[in-house]
Amino acid sequence: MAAYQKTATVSRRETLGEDIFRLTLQAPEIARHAQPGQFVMVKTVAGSDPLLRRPFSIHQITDDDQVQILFKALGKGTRLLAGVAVGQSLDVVGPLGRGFSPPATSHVCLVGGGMGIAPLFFWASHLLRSGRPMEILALLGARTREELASLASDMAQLGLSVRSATDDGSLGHHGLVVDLLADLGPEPGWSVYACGPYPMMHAVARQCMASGRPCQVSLETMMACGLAACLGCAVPSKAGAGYLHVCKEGPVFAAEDVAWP
Amino acid sequence: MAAYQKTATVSRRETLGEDIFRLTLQAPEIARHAQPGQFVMVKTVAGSDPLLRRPFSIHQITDDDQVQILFKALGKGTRLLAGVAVGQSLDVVGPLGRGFSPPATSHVCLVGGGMGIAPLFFWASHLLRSGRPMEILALLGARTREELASLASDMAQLGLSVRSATDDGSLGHHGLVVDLLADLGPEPGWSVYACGPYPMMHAVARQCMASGRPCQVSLETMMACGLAACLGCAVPSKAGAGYLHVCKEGPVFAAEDVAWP
Amino acid sequence: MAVIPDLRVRIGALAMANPVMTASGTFGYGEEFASLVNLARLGAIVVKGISLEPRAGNPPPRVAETACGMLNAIGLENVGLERFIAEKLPFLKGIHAPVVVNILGDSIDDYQRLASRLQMVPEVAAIEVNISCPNVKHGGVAFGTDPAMARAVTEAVRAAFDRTVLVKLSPNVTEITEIALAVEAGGADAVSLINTLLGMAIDIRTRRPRLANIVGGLSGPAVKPVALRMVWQVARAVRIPVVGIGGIATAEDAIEFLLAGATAVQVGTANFVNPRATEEIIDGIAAYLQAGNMASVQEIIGGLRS
Amino acid sequence: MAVIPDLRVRIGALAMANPVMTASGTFGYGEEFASLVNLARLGAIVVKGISLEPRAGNPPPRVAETACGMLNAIGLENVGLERFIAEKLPFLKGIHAPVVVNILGDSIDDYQRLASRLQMVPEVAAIEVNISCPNVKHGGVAFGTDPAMARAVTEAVRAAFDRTVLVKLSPNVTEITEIALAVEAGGADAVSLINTLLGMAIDIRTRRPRLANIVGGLSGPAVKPVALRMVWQVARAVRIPVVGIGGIATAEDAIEFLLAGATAVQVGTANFVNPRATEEIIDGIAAYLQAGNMASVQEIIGGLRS
Ligand SMILES: Cc1cc2nc3c(=O)[nH]c(=O)nc-3n(C[C@H](O)[C@H](O)[C@H](O)COP(=O)(O)OP(=O)(O)OC[C@H]3O[C@@H](n4cnc5c(N)ncnc54)[C@H](O)[C@@H]3O)c2cc1C
Ligand SMILES: Cc1cc2nc3c(=O)[nH]c(=O)nc-3n(C[C@H](O)[C@H](O)[C@H](O)COP(=O)(O)OP(=O)(O)OC[C@H]3O[C@@H](n4cnc5c(N)ncnc54)[C@H](O)[C@@H]3O)c2cc1C
Ligand SMILES: Cc1cc2nc3c(=O)[nH]c(=O)nc-3n(C[C@H](O)[C@H](O)[C@H](O)COP(=O)(O)O)c2cc1C
Ligand SMILES: Cc1cc2nc3c(=O)[nH]c(=O)nc-3n(C[C@H](O)[C@H](O)[C@H](O)COP(=O)(O)O)c2cc1C
Ligand code: FES
Ligand code: FES
Repeated sequence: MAAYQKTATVSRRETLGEDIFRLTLQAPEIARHAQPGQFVMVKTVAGSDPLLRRPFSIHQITDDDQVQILFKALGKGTRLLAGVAVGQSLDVVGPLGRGFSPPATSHVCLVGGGMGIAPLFFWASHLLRSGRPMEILALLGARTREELASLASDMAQLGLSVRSATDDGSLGHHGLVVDLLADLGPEPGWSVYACGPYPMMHAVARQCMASGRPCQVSLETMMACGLAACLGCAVPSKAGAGYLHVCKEGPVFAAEDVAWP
Repeated sequence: MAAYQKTATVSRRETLGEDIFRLTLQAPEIARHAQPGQFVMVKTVAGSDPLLRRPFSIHQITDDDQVQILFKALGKGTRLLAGVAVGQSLDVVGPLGRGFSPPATSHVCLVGGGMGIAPLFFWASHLLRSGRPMEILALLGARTREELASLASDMAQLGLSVRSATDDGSLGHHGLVVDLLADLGPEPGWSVYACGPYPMMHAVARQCMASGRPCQVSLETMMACGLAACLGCAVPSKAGAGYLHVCKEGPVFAAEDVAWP
Repeated sequence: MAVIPDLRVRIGALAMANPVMTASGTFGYGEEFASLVNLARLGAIVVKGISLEPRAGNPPPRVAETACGMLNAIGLENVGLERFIAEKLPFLKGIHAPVVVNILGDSIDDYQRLASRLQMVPEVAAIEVNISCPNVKHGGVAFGTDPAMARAVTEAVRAAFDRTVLVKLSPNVTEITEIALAVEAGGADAVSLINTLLGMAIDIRTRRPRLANIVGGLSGPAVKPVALRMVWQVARAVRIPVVGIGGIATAEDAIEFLLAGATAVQVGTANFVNPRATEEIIDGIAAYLQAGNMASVQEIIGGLRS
Repeated sequence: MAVIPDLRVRIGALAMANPVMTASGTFGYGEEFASLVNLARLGAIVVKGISLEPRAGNPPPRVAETACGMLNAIGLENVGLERFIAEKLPFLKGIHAPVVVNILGDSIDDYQRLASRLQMVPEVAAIEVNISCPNVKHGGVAFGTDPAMARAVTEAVRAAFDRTVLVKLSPNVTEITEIALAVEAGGADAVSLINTLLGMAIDIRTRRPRLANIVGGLSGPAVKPVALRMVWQVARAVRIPVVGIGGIATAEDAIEFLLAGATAVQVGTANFVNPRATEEIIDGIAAYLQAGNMASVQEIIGGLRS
């Protein structure tokens, strides 16, 4: 899998809610080789503080081969990124990692929590374009309507059925997005793709494994390189005493390959 | 001498030549306490790379109590400063150090080389406003017309006689600004104030000391604090084996107090 | 939540209103920061290292910037003991924060004489013995890297000074706990660490070292991980209090050191970058305790979970 | 000015096209960077440390960011010697840059067995003996901090391997020159330094160490001043070549190490931050030599003026 290191001009900057930003980057080589579920490593500042690149899922590839990332300004690096203006450029490495594998069933359920929603856009578009007849349902969760509203409506615009859940009940179900999985009913023919906070993915994985539904999860860890070189991104593997590497065998894993606590 | 640490909004940003910038900062407490020849310490970035503040002479205090600095984008810190936009703010500490002492004579000659011209504006304005009858001549040097032209015309606008020298002869005398000192003639009643590259100040100091003219120089060194705390800014003192501290006893010194090589 | 947390800590007989001190050589003699910091709020002020006789220090350049850090080779420039007492102490008396005098010498006798004289100056709340500065060619370096010598210096100061004695350790050693234990055995009330790491920088344009002294001491955020590791190691090895130093610039940094086992912290290079750092750190520790519903800073000292 | 400077250097029998190598553990087994770097241009590739048996490494979190640096406690995860030879070496054979294998063991016997086996693999141009990694509880730590043990490991590898042997030193010692001299006496063709500084970081929200292993190795720009100082000290003390490592991210950084006396340099953490770093450094050294009208990199090695 070829990766590219590119100086990408920011062609668009959107604010999608408090502290939530979408940047569109001109990096055609990365765009053309990207697979849904892969990520990019972005340098957030010219100097060495913060030192390391930050990983972001590829949120979407636009029709004109631009790369989008969606993120929340949380800490040092993401706050710096949030301050980048249109016309400035960022050093980006990608596409990296292994993305989503195609569903074995005709019913697909995407479960996204918080910024975990980011890669589901690229994946949903890809599935829709594949031309295979299938039903796609997106279950999206966040803390508040503020955080979720514009993402949920963008997702609906792609042509998916969307159900929302918020912690404060301000949009959709008042509670966890995992609760919405119950709506799938007893039908086993769903392939589930989950991306979000660890406890959410754990809950989704547990339910799917219990009900025999194939489930893929996109994991996050601390990463120094994203290039399979530092071996920093280890997560315990189900098989034996070893580890999986999020940037190399992941970030997308089959739920049953991961050693859940 | 009271110093202030202030978050100063940049109210104006001017480009005065290739890589030469003038920033106007809203820091009224610093402005009101500033003396000509003093400096400020500016943090050029929010993070720790580069770590230390950068010293800049107070270039001018505007009529509405704003502080101006004039600088050349040379290295990391000054390049970052050059990129600061109007409306952004900078953390500034000042005013610091000891500035120029009043002339004992009625003829005043200001000698500035490169960015050493910066503090001479504030000093010239101050002298002109003092109401004392005196003749002020400014000898200004730089590498090229590009670097010097707008500074020289701004200085002339203050109402001073200005003579220029450039290394490439593109403006005024083709050669060193020190050569222009010869124009002062044998008249001993000149007080000389010099600020610029070390070799220039050394030459001016030597000539003045030889001809018995009082001369003050504004020295630069590496500085960590600007607050007389780190003792990093030492320059050899004429008296004994000790050192002078640029941020405390200086940056302006009587030429005869400094141990020239 | 409305309760104001108790920030008080003790180091030997030295009672401090909060655990935030200034680090020697980075805060002058206090006066330099009087217009920028409310000095009365400081846990303690540690002044620039004092020797028996005045020292002129090293030729310039004395400082250089490095990635997230700085190098210094000041060469222990100071006004000497008697001028310190006559000229600098009167100001410090008035500020209502305890004064800690950092001392340095070339021999055990030097240290003992410094301590004896300071014993006679009641305004001095504590002595911090600098056995670690990498800038002096004799004495300093060896004392800080040899357990027996470190202990001997400590004993000499202990014998001459009956208030709090802190001994400040050099990080340029294989086993920091060995030195800390020696100093504890020598009667120190506390250890403070770290002093600077020995480093170097070169100007490739001139091909010369950036410091006239060639090598100098590295400080600032760059050294924090090393300092924190040593503080954690030492706090587990000794029974006396540990004062954490090295790259502390924010309340978060200070809290890391307290969790690792430090009873107090010193703020050094950060004073240059943000003169208000000490006050911001005091406020930040209080806010952290309040947010966690903790009544006292004692609840976090050594509170690392693992 | 039009002359292309000669960048070639030698380390023992190892001839390199230029002095820029990759540092062990930061460049995988080469393949990981194949699409980002022209591997054929590298002076040499040093691969991730290899042990006799595969190792799973430490539990996560294994890395943490610090000011201008990072901490790692990977725990020497590696595929083991035989899988390295079978699975990783074939790719490396094809790239036309010399391959240096970094080895680590728990006993002198381990090191000797690694060296004996690699002696039979002609594609291995050199061995770099890691006696310094701070992440293993046994062997590693002690070898790197004790001159006699460091020498013994060197002798064992030297006896088993007749091509170039580099020994990689730990910076966590009081006197780095003492270890370097011991290793030289043991028959090393060169010393490489520094490995990581032992450090720590704490998450004040969870009150836990940021690394599962609690402590880890500090690398990146933050450590450069310490590394440069040690390289300068060692280059003056030994007669064998020195390979400089620690925080090198730009050609300017590399040139500082060469001026300080390093014959070659290794680029580590910078590969994570800027995968193109090694190539940019090679180009930058050439440009510096050209700008100074120098025909060969030899003109700057050890060229510090003072
Ligand atoms: C494969 C992958 C894909 C990701 N995709 C997205 C995305 O599409 N949108 C999004 O908003 N976020 C995404 N993240 C998380 C994102 O990388 C972190 O939020 C970001 O690195 C935080 O950087 P910071 O400097 O703002 O935070 P810091 O100030 O460094 O830390 C703030 C918090 O973020 C955590 N964090 C820091 N660095 C990382 C890291 N490298 N990986 C994971 N967590 C980290 C810290 O533990 C801390 O809790 C992804 C992470 C991974 C591993
Ligand atoms: C009292 C004083 C007043 C000054 N006034 C002005 C002014 O009005 N306008 C102006 O353009 N410059 C002024 N300078 C110089 C200015 O501080 C430096 O150009 C600036 O710090 C360089 O920062 P940098 O990060 O861009 O350069 P760096 O990348 O750090 O280094 C570039 C070059 O600048 C030199 N330098 C770096 N830091 C300092 C420092 N703290 N002091 C002196 N030299 C340094 C370095 O040795 C190097 O040669 C003044 C310096 C002093 C001490
Ligand atoms: C400019 C400077 C001067 C210093 N002088 C002394 C000194 O006189 N005595 C001493 O014990 N430590 C001295 N130190 C070391 C500091 O007190 C402190 O231990 C070290 O800088 C690490 O802390 P920091 O990273 O917060 O600066 C000095 C440090 C600096 C930067
Ligand atoms: C993630 C990581 C893994 C490392 N693994 C090894 C190793 O296996 N063997 C070794 O000798 N050094 C190892 N090192 C140390 C580096 O080779 C190098 O000596 C050190 O990081 C300092 O250089 P730098 O600042 O350029 O990274 C590792 C460093 C890092 C950051
Ligand atoms: S992040 Fe470095 S190996 Fe995965
Ligand atoms: S710059 Fe710190 S004392 Fe002058």
